[in-house]
Amino acid sequence: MIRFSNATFSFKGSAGVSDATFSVDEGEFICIIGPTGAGKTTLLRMIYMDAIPQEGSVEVAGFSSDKIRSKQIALLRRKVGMVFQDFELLDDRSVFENVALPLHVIGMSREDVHSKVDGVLDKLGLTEKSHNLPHQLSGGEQQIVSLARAIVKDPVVVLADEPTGNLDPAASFKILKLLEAIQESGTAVLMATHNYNLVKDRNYRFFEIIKGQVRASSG
Amino acid sequence: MIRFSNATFSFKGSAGVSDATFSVDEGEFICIIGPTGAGKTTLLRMIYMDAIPQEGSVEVAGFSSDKIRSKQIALLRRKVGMVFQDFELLDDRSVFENVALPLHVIGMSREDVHSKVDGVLDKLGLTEKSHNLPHQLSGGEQQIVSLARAIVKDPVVVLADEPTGNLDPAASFKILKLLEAIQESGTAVLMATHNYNLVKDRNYRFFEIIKGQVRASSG
Amino acid sequence: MDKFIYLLMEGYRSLWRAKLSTFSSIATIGVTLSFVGFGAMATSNLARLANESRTDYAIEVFFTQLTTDSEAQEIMNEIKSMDRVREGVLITKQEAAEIFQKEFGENIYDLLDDNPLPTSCKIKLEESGLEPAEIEPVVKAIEAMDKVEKVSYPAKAITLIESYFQGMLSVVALISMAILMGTTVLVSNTIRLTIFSRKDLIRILKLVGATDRFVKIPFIVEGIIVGIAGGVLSSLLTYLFIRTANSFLMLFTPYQLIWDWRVIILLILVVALFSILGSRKAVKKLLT
Amino acid sequence: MDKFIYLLMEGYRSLWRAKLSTFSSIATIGVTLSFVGFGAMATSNLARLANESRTDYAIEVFFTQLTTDSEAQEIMNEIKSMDRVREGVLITKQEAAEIFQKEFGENIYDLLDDNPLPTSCKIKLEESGLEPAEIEPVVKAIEAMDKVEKVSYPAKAITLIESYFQGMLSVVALISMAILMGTTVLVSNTIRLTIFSRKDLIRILKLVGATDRFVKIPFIVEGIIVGIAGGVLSSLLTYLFIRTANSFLMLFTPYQLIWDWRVIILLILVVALFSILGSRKAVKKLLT
Ligand SMILES: Nc1ncnc2c1ncn2[C@@H]1O[C@H](COP(=O)(O)OP(=O)(O)OP(=O)(O)O)[C@@H](O)[C@H]1O
Ligand SMILES: Nc1ncnc2c1ncn2[C@@H]1O[C@H](COP(=O)(O)OP(=O)(O)OP(=O)(O)O)[C@@H](O)[C@H]1O
Ligand SMILES: [Mg+2]
Ligand SMILES: [Mg+2]
Repeated sequence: MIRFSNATFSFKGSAGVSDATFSVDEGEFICIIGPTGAGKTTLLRMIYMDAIPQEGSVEVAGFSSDKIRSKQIALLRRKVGMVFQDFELLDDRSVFENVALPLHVIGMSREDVHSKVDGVLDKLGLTEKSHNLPHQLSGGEQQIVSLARAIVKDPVVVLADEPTGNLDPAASFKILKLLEAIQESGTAVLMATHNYNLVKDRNYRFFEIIKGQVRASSG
Repeated sequence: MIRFSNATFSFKGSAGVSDATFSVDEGEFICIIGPTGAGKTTLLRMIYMDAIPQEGSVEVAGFSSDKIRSKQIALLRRKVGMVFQDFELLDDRSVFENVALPLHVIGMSREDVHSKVDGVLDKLGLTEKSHNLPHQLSGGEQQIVSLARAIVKDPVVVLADEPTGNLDPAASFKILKLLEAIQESGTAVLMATHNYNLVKDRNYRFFEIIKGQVRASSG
Repeated sequence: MDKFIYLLMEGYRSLWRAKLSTFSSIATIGVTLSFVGFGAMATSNLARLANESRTDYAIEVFFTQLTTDSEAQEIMNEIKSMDRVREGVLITKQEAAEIFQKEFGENIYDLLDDNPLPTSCKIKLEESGLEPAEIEPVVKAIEAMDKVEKVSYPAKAITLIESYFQGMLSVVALISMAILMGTTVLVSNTIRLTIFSRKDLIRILKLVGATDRFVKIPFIVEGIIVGIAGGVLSSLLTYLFIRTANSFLMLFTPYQLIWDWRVIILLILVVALFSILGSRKAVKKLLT
Repeated sequence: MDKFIYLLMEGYRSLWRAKLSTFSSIATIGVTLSFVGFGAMATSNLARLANESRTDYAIEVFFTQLTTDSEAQEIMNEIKSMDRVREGVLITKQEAAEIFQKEFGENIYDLLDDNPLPTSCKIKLEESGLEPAEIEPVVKAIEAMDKVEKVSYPAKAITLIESYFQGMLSVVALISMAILMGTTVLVSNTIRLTIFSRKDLIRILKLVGATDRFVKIPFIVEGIIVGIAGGVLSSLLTYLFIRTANSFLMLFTPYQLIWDWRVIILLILVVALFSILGSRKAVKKLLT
């Protein structure tokens, strides 16, 4: 599903991710932990090919970073659901329209979009807010919208960057269970988090990343 | 310092904050906890007069929400340091310039701005990143920049909305100690957080807010 | 199909969302291009006018003193039947006397018993305008005729008008090009600005897996809508200009600017082209 | 003081940051206002031309047959010394014969032994232009003189030109107003667009305690810079227009458009005013 082979992506003078080698199978749940600025977000960006490695290569769902073209990056991203650390919601569109965006992109019919989006919003408890604009939501609610947009298209991989940073413990746990349910249906989940307490007792595969160095961890 | 008298701010159809009455003295450390969408951010917005209560009143540093005018809101905000949940950094300005903004607003001289900003960036370990633009920082680093901007002007009140949401436990604890040091110098600190584990053992005054209802809590 | 409708809707909605910017674009395009439109109209009219004046000079034929008006009429008819001759007007001795009166304030019969002024006629050559070299043989043929005393025609003036017209054409072309170039920069910048203000949308669309084409189409739809609206506006303004110019000209000359649909169609096509090119260029720049 | 420098710098830097938008604003203002500038120049020139043509008609004085050229000269000098008379040109019998030759293609001495054409002179009235009613007494006075046979002047034409000129003025005023109004909308929209693209900056400045004035000043500085640059650009373009128009006019008439500094200064002032007003209005709207 995902294979990093000596992949390095570094910023001028900064760490990024260096020489990462690992692979992730269908239906695995990976938890990426590490201090601030360690490279967690960069690692996830490499998976959705927003950061093409300067050395080594990354292979995701059959696409290899070595020879991927602009058009194929779009196709890859349709299979990958992403929860961004800063949400990346469109300020001038309602919750419904934000969540519907990935479905319009793949050309789904109006009625299907409606039923799909309504279903996800319902599952995440956002139905009441579906006509709100992002700035009319609390921080935590925005984060859940970002998650809704990631999972609405039934992706084969979910990348969740700090998906519980703005959530209270109960809500965080609910999200965790949701991600686990998605995983059980065969989707790989990669979650970057600082909330070590939340995940430490769970049966995940842990990666620890420190100053760009990725290594497996017992948690 | 801060006094809420039956203050209510509600959104059309949504909760917000209702009928809050409490007061905060100089040098107090208040921790506001509560689930997502409870009204924590709204409460803080009422303190910096971004949300003027529809009923009741809020008094901060001698300014009362009843009769405050546009010009005075600016003066009030110069005394209040705010860490925003979504950071509110200027995308097209470096870390240094973002942190310097409140000092330029009060008309501080160039040299003073430099020494002040350099001092704060140093204390928060951001010196190396001072020329980066916000999108060239990790999520946690952006959050620390937002904090730096809040404290650079030596405010009389610091309002910190989820200041550790993007930080790992060690960094979070460091920030907590920093806020405590600020508090000890006589500044009131109000912090909204979900990270109950981080704060539960500390000697703060706790407010719990649920569906807009604020009440004191033992923590 | 759903996708196509969605994209059309997106283009339309994004226009509506950015009302201010849209209005500004349309106004800018409309106003600047109405100048181009008016310029083009004026040029096409001017060219027509110049062409008319090129063929508007007269060849004057003076007859001998003893030629009667009816003889002169006969000779003129002969001349009129010649190749390349368009029309002829006879000026009888009596008419010449009237011209004299107008010019010198005196009745010639008050001064003299007899009218010494010769009969003459004015000849005009064919509509399309002739090169000076083509006029010579006509003049020679008339001079060779019986009872014709003298033929005068503005040989030098014709050559001058020829060269003036060439100069005029190149000046007009230069001005038009300058305005068009200025307009191009303006239009493409305006559209770039519009797109620039939505770089968030572009980034997020790409993050959720939109192809470049999907991102582009709404902007191109938008460009077309803005372009057509701008084109229509500039046509309206051009029409107003022409009407104003005409009521202005009316004060001085019977000559009126003629509305030319081809110019308007060309104008709208040019605007649409620029708008589409501007959108494409701007999107391309922001997509990488 | 530090604050003031900071605000100036801010205005300048924000211009530089938004190069595209700045360039677009300046270009828009420059281009559209250069049309206004050219229009204003043309109008001021046209007004001058119209005024000249108002006073350019000649009063023709024909002398009796027996008046010699020198006598005529004397009488003309007398006329020239009259009130309201600007200049006079004598047309001797000999010159009249040349005009005859040009008009009729015949030498009058070939036809007759003696030249029957009278001596005449052309009189022009004072520069500023006279009402038809003011001309009558002058004509009456000349007619009353010795050796003057006849005075002719285009009374009807003068009345016509008067009314034409009034009509022309109101048409020109109308066009200018229309262009200026269009420009105002355009300029203020362009600046609003620029400001609109920085609403993040405004929000954050207000959050960290900036007063309205602090937020406004950089935009106003920016408005002034854009305005002055736009004004200078439009002046340059107007200059180019005038040069082109002159080299164009040269082909047809000796008349040339004259560069008028007052128009340019007015232009720049108008642009600056609109820019500042536009900025203020836009900031006001976004500050609440
Ligand atoms: N565009 C960029 N240009 C330069 N440096 C960058 C850029 N983006 C990130 N960095 C740097 O790379 C390092 C890794 O960043 P990354 O965002 O991957 O960290 P992270 O593990 O996600 O941190 P956090 O937990 O705070 O989100 C950081 O030091 C950051 O400053
Ligand atoms: N501008 C707005 N218009 C309408 N409703 C709003 C607006 N802003 C906030 N709300 C609603 O008010 C409630 C309180 O929001 P607030 O941001 O205060 O919550 P919070 O306690 O900060 O939550 P979080 O922990 O998720 O940040 C939420 O239900 C939110 O949806
Ligand atoms: Mg990160
Ligand atoms: Mg909040």
